[in-house]
Amino acid sequence: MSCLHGAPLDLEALHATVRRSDRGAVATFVGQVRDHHAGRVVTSLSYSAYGPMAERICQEILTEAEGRWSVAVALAHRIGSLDVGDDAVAVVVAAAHRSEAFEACRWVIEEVKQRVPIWKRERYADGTESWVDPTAPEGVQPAASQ
Amino acid sequence: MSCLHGAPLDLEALHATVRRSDRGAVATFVGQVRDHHAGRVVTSLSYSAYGPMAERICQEILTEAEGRWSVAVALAHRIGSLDVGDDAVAVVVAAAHRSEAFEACRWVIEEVKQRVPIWKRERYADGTESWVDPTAPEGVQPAASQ
Amino acid sequence: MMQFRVLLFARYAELFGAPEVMVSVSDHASVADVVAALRILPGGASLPALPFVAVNQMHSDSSRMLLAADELALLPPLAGG
Amino acid sequence: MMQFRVLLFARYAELFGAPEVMVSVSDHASVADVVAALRILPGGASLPALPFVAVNQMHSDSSRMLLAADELALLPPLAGG
Repeated sequence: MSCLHGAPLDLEALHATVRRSDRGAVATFVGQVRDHHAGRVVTSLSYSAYGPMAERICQEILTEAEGRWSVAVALAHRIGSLDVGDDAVAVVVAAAHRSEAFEACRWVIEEVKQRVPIWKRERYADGTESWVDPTAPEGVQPAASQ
Repeated sequence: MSCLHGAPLDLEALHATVRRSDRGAVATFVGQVRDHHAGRVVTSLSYSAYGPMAERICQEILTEAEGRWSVAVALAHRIGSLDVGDDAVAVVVAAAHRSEAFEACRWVIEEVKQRVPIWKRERYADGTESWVDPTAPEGVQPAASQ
Repeated sequence: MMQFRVLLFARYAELFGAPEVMVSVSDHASVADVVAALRILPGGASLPALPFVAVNQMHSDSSRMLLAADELALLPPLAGG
Repeated sequence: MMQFRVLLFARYAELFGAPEVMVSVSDHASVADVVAALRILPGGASLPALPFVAVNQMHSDSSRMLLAADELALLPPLAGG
């Protein structure tokens, strides 16, 4: 299953890929578009990706997680235009034991943020736009074209 | 909202009680009925509770979690008869930051297990039944009436 | 002496065959006194000497002194979640 | 010399006004050599001296030597999740 989705994320479908009757613990993380960032009012945003590499790294992260813990993991990341409140990323981890489910879920979302080539362009209430840059002091870099 | 539910848990409704546009991180834990326990094949189970106290303690846990972290928490626990695969308990935590969402979610499910007066009677494939007892060496105590 | 009502749940209710039982204890009884009175009733032998208890729906310990109006419940090992 | 294609994304694509650019580098060029060639192109001045890069869709470092068939991509700071 591909990890990048141009349409709204289907959490039920994600759950269905990992649920099994011997896995009683399901930990989920969903990241949603917030209405503010770096002190500015966000009205919408768009995600872009280096598609083939992003898919490959997502699969790599899932394989690593399923090797480190006794878990089944599903991962989906939205690309394209999103509104405030939309689900941007979802990680679902099913395991026999809840500690493994929690640890793997936390690990996967951190790895996604560190490794998957995806970029976020925010639009603000004042009409300006920026590229989100977690490494910049302000957390953003102005976009060239408004 | 009450925490004990005689009918299947409605995860969407739980999410709706905590989601807000300034809370971009949602961590969820769902415990489902497993098909085995303590080496035996589980076919179904039933949860009973000391209802008023269970409701009070659940609310206490939510209030404590919302005091310790900057989060909104929803909690639901099923009572009555459940089949393998059914959702038994759900914790949904929404926060501005994912670390708080994860920590609070983990804490709440541990507190629920430690403090809320709920009991579980398992039915096995061989026709026997037991009360689950996490403090017993075998994890269960035989039920008196089969 | 007072007649004291005790709420029972799960396996403990099974031991006594009822969701509540009445015991006769002194007017200045502690939780432990009530538990001791329960353990000599039919079915009570399997009750632990120090079961978890709740008084007025709050976790409590066995040294707590009881008032006639208190709601005492014996809680088998919890297994929620 | 070889003509080398570089994939650009997000803010870097904006700097150059295109999702990919061609640069001329020696047959034994490293990632750093390609980046240096990009930085003197129009729009290239804002490019960091050591941007994150991927070679054949794997995170790589700037000392890596390139083959003509390699797929090189310049990655602005990641912001997924």
